[in-house]
Amino acid sequence: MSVREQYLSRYAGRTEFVMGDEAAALGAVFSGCSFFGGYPITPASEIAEVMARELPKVGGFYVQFEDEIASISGIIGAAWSGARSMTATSGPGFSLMQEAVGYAVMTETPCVVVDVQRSGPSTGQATKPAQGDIMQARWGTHGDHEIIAVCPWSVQECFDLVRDSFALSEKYRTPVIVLMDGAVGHIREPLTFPHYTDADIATRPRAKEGDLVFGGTKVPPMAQIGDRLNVHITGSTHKPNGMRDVSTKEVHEELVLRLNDKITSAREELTRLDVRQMDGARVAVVSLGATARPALGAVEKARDAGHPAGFIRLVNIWPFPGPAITELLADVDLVLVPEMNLGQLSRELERFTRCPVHCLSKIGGVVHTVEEIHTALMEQIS
Amino acid sequence: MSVREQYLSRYAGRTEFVMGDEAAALGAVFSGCSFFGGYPITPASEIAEVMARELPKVGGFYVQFEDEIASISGIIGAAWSGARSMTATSGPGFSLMQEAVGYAVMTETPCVVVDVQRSGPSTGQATKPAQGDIMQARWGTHGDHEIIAVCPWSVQECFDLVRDSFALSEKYRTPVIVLMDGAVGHIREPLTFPHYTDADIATRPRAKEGDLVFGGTKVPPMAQIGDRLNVHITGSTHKPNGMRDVSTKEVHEELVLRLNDKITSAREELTRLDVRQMDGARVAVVSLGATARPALGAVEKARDAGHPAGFIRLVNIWPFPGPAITELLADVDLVLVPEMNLGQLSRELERFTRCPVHCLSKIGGVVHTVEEIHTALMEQIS
Amino acid sequence: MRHFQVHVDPELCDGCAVCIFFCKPAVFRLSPELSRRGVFPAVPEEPEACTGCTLCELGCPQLAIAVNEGGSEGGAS
Amino acid sequence: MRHFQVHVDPELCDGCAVCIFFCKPAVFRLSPELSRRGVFPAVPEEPEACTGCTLCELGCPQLAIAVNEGGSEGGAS
Amino acid sequence: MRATLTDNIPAPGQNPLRRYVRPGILPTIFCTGCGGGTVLNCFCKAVDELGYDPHEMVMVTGIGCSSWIPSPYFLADTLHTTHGRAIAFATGVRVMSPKMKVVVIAGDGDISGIGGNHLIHAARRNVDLTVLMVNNSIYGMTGGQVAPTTPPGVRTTTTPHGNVETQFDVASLVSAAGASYVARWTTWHVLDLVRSFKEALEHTGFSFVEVIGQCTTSYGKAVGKRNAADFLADYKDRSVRLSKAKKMSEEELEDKIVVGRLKKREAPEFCQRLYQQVEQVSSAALAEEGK
Amino acid sequence: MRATLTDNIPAPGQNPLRRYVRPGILPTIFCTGCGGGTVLNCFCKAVDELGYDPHEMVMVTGIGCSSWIPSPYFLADTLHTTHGRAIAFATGVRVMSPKMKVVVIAGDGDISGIGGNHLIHAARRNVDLTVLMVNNSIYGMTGGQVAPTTPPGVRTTTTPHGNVETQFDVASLVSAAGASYVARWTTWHVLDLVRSFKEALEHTGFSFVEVIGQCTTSYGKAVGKRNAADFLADYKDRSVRLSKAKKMSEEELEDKIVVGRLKKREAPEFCQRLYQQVEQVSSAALAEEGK
Amino acid sequence: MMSGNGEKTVRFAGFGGQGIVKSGEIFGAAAIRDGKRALQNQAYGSSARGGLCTSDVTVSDGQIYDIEPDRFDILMILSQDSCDAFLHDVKPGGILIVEEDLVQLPEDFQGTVHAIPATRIATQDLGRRIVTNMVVLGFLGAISGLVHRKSLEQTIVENVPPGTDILNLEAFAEGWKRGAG
Amino acid sequence: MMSGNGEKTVRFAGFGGQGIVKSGEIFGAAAIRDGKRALQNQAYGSSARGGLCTSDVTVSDGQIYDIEPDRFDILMILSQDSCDAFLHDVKPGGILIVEEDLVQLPEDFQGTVHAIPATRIATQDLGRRIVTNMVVLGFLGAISGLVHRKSLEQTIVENVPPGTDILNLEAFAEGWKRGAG
Ligand SMILES: Cc1ncc(C[n+]2csc(CCOP(=O)(O)OP(=O)(O)O)c2C)c(N)n1
Ligand SMILES: Cc1ncc(C[n+]2csc(CCOP(=O)(O)OP(=O)(O)O)c2C)c(N)n1
Ligand code: SF4
Ligand code: SF4
Ligand code: SF4
Ligand code: SF4
Ligand code: SF4
Ligand code: SF4
Ligand SMILES: [Mg+2]
Ligand SMILES: [Mg+2]
Repeated sequence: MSVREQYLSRYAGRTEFVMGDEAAALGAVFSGCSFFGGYPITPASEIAEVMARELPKVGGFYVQFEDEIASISGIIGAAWSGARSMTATSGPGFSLMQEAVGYAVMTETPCVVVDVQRSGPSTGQATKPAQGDIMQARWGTHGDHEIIAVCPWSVQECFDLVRDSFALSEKYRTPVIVLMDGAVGHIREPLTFPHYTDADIATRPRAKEGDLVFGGTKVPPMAQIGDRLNVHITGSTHKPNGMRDVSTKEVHEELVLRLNDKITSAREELTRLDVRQMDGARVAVVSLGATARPALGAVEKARDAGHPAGFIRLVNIWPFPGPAITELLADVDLVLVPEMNLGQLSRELERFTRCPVHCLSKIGGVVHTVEEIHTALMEQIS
Repeated sequence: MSVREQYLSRYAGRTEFVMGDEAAALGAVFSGCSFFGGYPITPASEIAEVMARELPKVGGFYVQFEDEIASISGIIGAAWSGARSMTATSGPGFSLMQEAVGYAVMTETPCVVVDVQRSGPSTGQATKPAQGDIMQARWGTHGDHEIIAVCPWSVQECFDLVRDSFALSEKYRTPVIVLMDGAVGHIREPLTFPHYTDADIATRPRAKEGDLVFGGTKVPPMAQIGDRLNVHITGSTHKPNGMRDVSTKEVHEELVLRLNDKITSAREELTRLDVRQMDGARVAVVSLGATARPALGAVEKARDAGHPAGFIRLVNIWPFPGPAITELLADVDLVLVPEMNLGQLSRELERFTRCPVHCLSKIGGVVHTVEEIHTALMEQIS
Repeated sequence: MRHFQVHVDPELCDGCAVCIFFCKPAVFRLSPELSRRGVFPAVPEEPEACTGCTLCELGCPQLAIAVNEGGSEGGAS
Repeated sequence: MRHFQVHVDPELCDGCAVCIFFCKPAVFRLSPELSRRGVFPAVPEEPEACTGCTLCELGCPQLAIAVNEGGSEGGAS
Repeated sequence: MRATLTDNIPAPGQNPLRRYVRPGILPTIFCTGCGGGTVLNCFCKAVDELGYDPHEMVMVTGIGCSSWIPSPYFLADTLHTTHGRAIAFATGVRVMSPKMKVVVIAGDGDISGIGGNHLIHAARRNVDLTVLMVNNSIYGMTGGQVAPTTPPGVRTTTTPHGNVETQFDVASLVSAAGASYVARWTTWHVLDLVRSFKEALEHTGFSFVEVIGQCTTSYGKAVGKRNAADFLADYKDRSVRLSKAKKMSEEELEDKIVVGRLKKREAPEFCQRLYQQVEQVSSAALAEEGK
Repeated sequence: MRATLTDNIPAPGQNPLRRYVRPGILPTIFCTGCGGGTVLNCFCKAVDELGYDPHEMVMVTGIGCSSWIPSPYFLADTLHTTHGRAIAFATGVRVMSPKMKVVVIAGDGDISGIGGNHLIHAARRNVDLTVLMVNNSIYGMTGGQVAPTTPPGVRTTTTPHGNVETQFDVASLVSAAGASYVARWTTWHVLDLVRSFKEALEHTGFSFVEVIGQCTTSYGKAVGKRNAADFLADYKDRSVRLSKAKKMSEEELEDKIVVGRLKKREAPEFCQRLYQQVEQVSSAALAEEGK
Repeated sequence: MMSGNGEKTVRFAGFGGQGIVKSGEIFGAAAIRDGKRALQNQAYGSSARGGLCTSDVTVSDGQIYDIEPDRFDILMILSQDSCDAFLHDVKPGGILIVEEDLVQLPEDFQGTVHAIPATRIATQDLGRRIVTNMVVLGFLGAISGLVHRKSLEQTIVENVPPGTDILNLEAFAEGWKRGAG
Repeated sequence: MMSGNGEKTVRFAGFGGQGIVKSGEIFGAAAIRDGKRALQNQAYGSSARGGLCTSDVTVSDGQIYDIEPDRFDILMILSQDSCDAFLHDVKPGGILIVEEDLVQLPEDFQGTVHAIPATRIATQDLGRRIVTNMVVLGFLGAISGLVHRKSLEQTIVENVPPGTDILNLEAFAEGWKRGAG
């Protein structure tokens, strides 16, 4: 048994009362993360702190960089040296990381970026939660690109989705954003540790001599530094063999279309919805992250009273699970979208349903209560 | 006559054969820009170069900073010292500037940020034009915010829209993005200089003793450094008097809603569409920037042959002139959107029309030809 | 010998004891009474020992101290 | 005295004249003939003067030069 | 928010320097015994002794506890910026506000961590800024993570097994980058701080004062110091004045804090040169028009 | 893209160092006489003399002409990153690739301009990287804008009226930041370059070589130099070896280029300490489990 | 609402440095140990400094939907500021606990109040101000009966720095005694 | 297309350093001086370095819609690479001009070609390689008749560094002579 496995076996099956941030970090340790690039920021600092404490125990490396740009740069470098690597930040840091996120997309570097969203814009309410970076996660870097992003709603899911994010990032060779919100990141709940072994560590398709590392197939196999393949990695437009060609329209087209296509064509596979009470529902409450907790409470309460309310939670936000949602909402009269921003989820949702989308926006750093959502729901139902 | 006016009078009425970048820079000089923070990047470097050459002639200051983050930080500082200030960059630099763009929004700092879009993502095709940062301009920074952005289509308009951007930034106390594309930035065309005097310089509402500088009215008057008003400027959530309050939901709500509202409520006023041949049009070609040039050629050609084609060009892209476009498209059967990206304009457009939106996407750094758009147009018409 | 008044503003003092560290002649001590702010504030117990060096005044993180020359001897605020 | 062969690869040379600057015994000159690449390439006109210092070989920005000891004297490539 | 100095007169028995503090805002929200308050105090004193009008000063800060020293406390125009960028903002302010004293106060993490690039470039340009870096050896505000100034071995929240990095000597770095005034003191050296702040404010060019100060909460936890006195005693103990330090060996200086004015020289200042050039170019342009 | 050294043998009459160059890729696209090619050449020579296997090397670069020196030319794993961030990427690579030589080659603007913060922090940590900064005093690739390394007075495209800034002495800065090997040479000093590259590669810790090299196009235009020879003559003229420079006054050194090995000392290296700590912590954890 | 699950909401409110967050964490973990569900949440202004600080715990037998409850079954008020801010957030019939030296209730306040000089006990009786929160926890435990004493004690031992468990348990016991007494 | 406006497209193609962009710029500005409309555009790989480089000018009496024309009425080919890339982009009946020392046309190439050893003329006859593009401009001016000689000459004077106008005009004249001859 490796050091890692011995460490894991100690936790397996145990339940602890921990923060969402902590769970995200432990999820990374369990999933074979071997390099974490950190820079402190509320409300994500605890992720770095737990990584710094736990990672060395399983032989992994925590490096605190001089700023967020360096952190994400460092994890991309580490990924090319074979690491499953991660960084975690919040809005201001996530803004700074945008150039490098684009670089990771363009170079097809698997890595996980956690954004524990706080109330913005700018420094805003640094210690208060929000869900205001949904669109930024999709569009924050320049140029056309697609991204994978997931949104946990509980401490347990912080753990689980970080694991899944590593798997997705390796499978699709792309950065994956874990869009937590400050609320989920900072609550404590019971976390039950799974039974993992080294075999559960996500592995990447690996290039052999003669393989194309940047084209040829939808997700090409990855060459690592030290593989003696003279891999050439660049954020400039490049040919399937990795060599720069910044002048040929077709080369750029092929590359960028493939990068987008590998994500969008996997939309169905990437779609993860938590659907409850949708049978016969006339009003659907659609939400994600922390907000989905009181949303579910409100729906249950309405159902208990015999009202036709339904619940859809987006576990993944990008690529947007539009087609699946369209189908789910086919027979619904109205959609209620509680969210901790000015309508980012509902805006995207509107593109995929014909029925009216009512956004129950709440900003200022406070999570909706069951009561609030229930009241809005009952208003809509009646 | 001031140094500036004497300088201006020399050019007034003259026509010169210059680049779009150069025109944007001269537009700034003419509009009273007094501080430019630069950092070189293709295809925006020429803006910095012309500013460095011309600004001192009218008593203004060019400072080349150590990076783009410093450039935009510097111009925000300069703005609070009374400058009309500007910076110019392209995708990678624009990504780096996102944190500070949010700061400018939150602190209601008038300033102009030019993004001469090149082919991304990442370093991409550094010398090739694109229109891939449209959504980034809207969503690039974290947290809920609104932005003003304009898109010139000719050398002359590079000049004119920079002037307008200064006026808008002062009027609404907000950063304004000039979303050029590398094509418009790097073509040379005749530019005719207007007759300006110092009276044409946009001025900002100025706070007097006792005025609230960060609230009270939709666009509060601005206090400047040195005004003896102890102005307190912060990107944290603040009260109308500028003092930080990061815990009170209502303070955040009031601030952020006002910041958004001051832009969205001016949507109509900010709407600038270039509408041609729309009478009786069945197919509308909607476009912006360089692409609108061949688009107009294609529409004219179709009209010459008697086909019911129409032309709409978005001079401003954000806040999106949705309602006006909805109206214009009311009787149209189909919309054709040529754009140099994977469908960013068409995506937004879909939200405002019921008729099918057909995106004629072109990436790889090459501008559409009249022929291409005409062919697509004729396919749709028949 | 010069005389000094030593004032501590109890609204500001948070009992950090920096003044005690700075004061050679040991003018201050912390009050054993918890203030409403939840601290044990400094009190200038032996103001007459004060040499007027102003170190406490400058060092106090809350600008809670004022040392003035002359005036009445019982300088406690 | 040692002999050296001096080769210039005309496919690579872009006539920058760095080799000329480095070469004390003035082995090189630029050809008066425009090459297809549009340059006037260096030619080792007096290879027999070469001392084998290798400065040209190391300094050439195009790695166009090879200096080898021995062999035939007419070292032009 | 206007409060002039004339209507902000402290009551009798209150510290007279409170006239430099925004009214009604004390006590500060710093933790008990935090060195930040001492820096505020000494800074007010320096301004007072220089007789400056705070309305001709502008305070530029970053993000962190130390950035709160001037903002909201010091009663002047205040630009509270983003994390690490204060010096870049301040450069724009300085160029466009030739009559204002531009002062940057922020923490070690802010200025020498994320903001290191702006620091060295402003120093290189010798921009006329007064930069006070409060070095508490830690990221204080975020709860005690390792900073570039944390000594090796220290167990912070992100170096729970001990810091493997070497700490910066920021003053030397800034000096090598081109700053023309550089000093280092601790919060134990209150009189020296006042003098040094005055020198820095009066100096034309990039002046940098590193103030080693206690973070009683976050750094205290990391190094087992329980209150301000623990820190002050340590500073007192370990400080060596420059003149004396010069005579000591590297080993003797190990773990010592060398305090004093480390550098002061006249050097061409950025804004002056810029103003001069603009003046020349614009008059030349004017003359050109005249032809 | 695989090409092993064994199947990349230059033809007779070709420079034997071409085995270190990606096949079929020469001539470089550098402008005629650009110093970048000379750096490539000397670097290949150093690798050759050390007998390194390039497959155990990884080249990390930024954005700029000088970043093209290894990428695409040098035949090894190559990570061509974003502008200014090469050293940060390289740190991640270095930690996770303990058996590889990690080499960063990039320009002055990239490394000391936008990338300055990563430079000083990697130097502080003494990360085992070999950083070759090609200093051509200009932003070359973008067409000749002023760089932090451009001397005062020079008229670049963004200082058409003359540069009002002071240039960096990057080698001194990096030294103050904590680098353990620092050298400076010019493209005129080809033999010294080879030796210095070898020393830097062999040194454990942060090693930094500043190579002053000609940008014939952009910087040539700025300073009126028309070709490589103009630059080389100037370098030859102005260079002073460290040993000699030590005996010269500040005035005498004005405008001189001090070349030589400026610093070399043994100092704890970051990765070694990190590996050691992780080793200790993980064995302790293992022992803990055993209980 | 949801009271069918026996759901109880508890708020600890005071200023930074009083160990507010830790109290909630221990209380929640102890509830888990009792086999209940629990969710803990906190709020503070700036990360490290003084100022208003709250730590809320919801304990329930069923699923917990509210992440940020706004009414409380049990409210512990440990500073004047938090008294001013939250006094009225206690549910009718709920339990109100105050730190008697630091909190002055409004004159017109109606309702039962449990008061304890926790800081004084910690500082003077036990000699370490830092254990104030343990005194509070003991007091709360005894009064509320929500969580077993054993569970609280075990959780405390797991959550305090090694070597300080005895002191902390002493403080807890003292608080419990006052609450039970 | 749009030929009703007498629209003509011209491409200068070669490598960086041949003054390609400047040629287009001068040609366009001269057309403006003639009272026409003009648009100039360029393309290159990396900003400062060698490699393929083009500069296109569209001259018209009406509005110009195409920013990046892809077929040319006049094509100037100044390097082998650009010959390989663009040779077939000349319109039927268009004018093809090549730098005869640097360009080897394919054996099977059909069509009229105007050849000039511009680099050689500049280097050997005029002693300054840098004026190669002026030789080309003169040659083009004479052959195409698109823009008045006077306009070109005036524009050249305005666009070259002070003190170099005579040399540049000489080069231009030499090119014109060869084109007219
Ligand atoms: C871009 C960005 N990254 C991170 C943060 C989080 N943050 C706030 S304060 C701070 C550090 C403060 O440390 P320092 O500058 O040393 O000041 P101190 O609190 O110690 O006085 C950090 C990392 C932020 N606000 N913005
Ligand atoms: C974030 C970002 N900003 C700006 C640029 C544009 N850019 C490309 S290369 C370069 C400068 C290169 O200068 P230097 O590093 O000195 O290298 P050189 O070309 O002189 O060798 C710049 C500013 C970029 N690619 N990315
Ligand atoms: S230094 Fe000031 S705040 Fe601290 S105990 Fe003394 S008077 Fe109180
Ligand atoms: S002025 Fe000096 S002597 Fe007097 S109380 Fe203060 S520290 Fe003590
Ligand atoms: S140095 Fe090399 S490229 Fe330059 S002229 Fe000599 S052989 Fe040719
Ligand atoms: S090796 Fe030396 S002597 Fe021989 S050709 Fe080269 S530079 Fe000249
Ligand atoms: S956390 Fe540290 S630096 Fe911040 S206020 Fe508290 S003691 Fe001061
Ligand atoms: S622009 Fe300068 S640095 Fe770049 S390749 Fe040309 S000569 Fe070299
Ligand atoms: Mg600090
Ligand atoms: Mg350079």
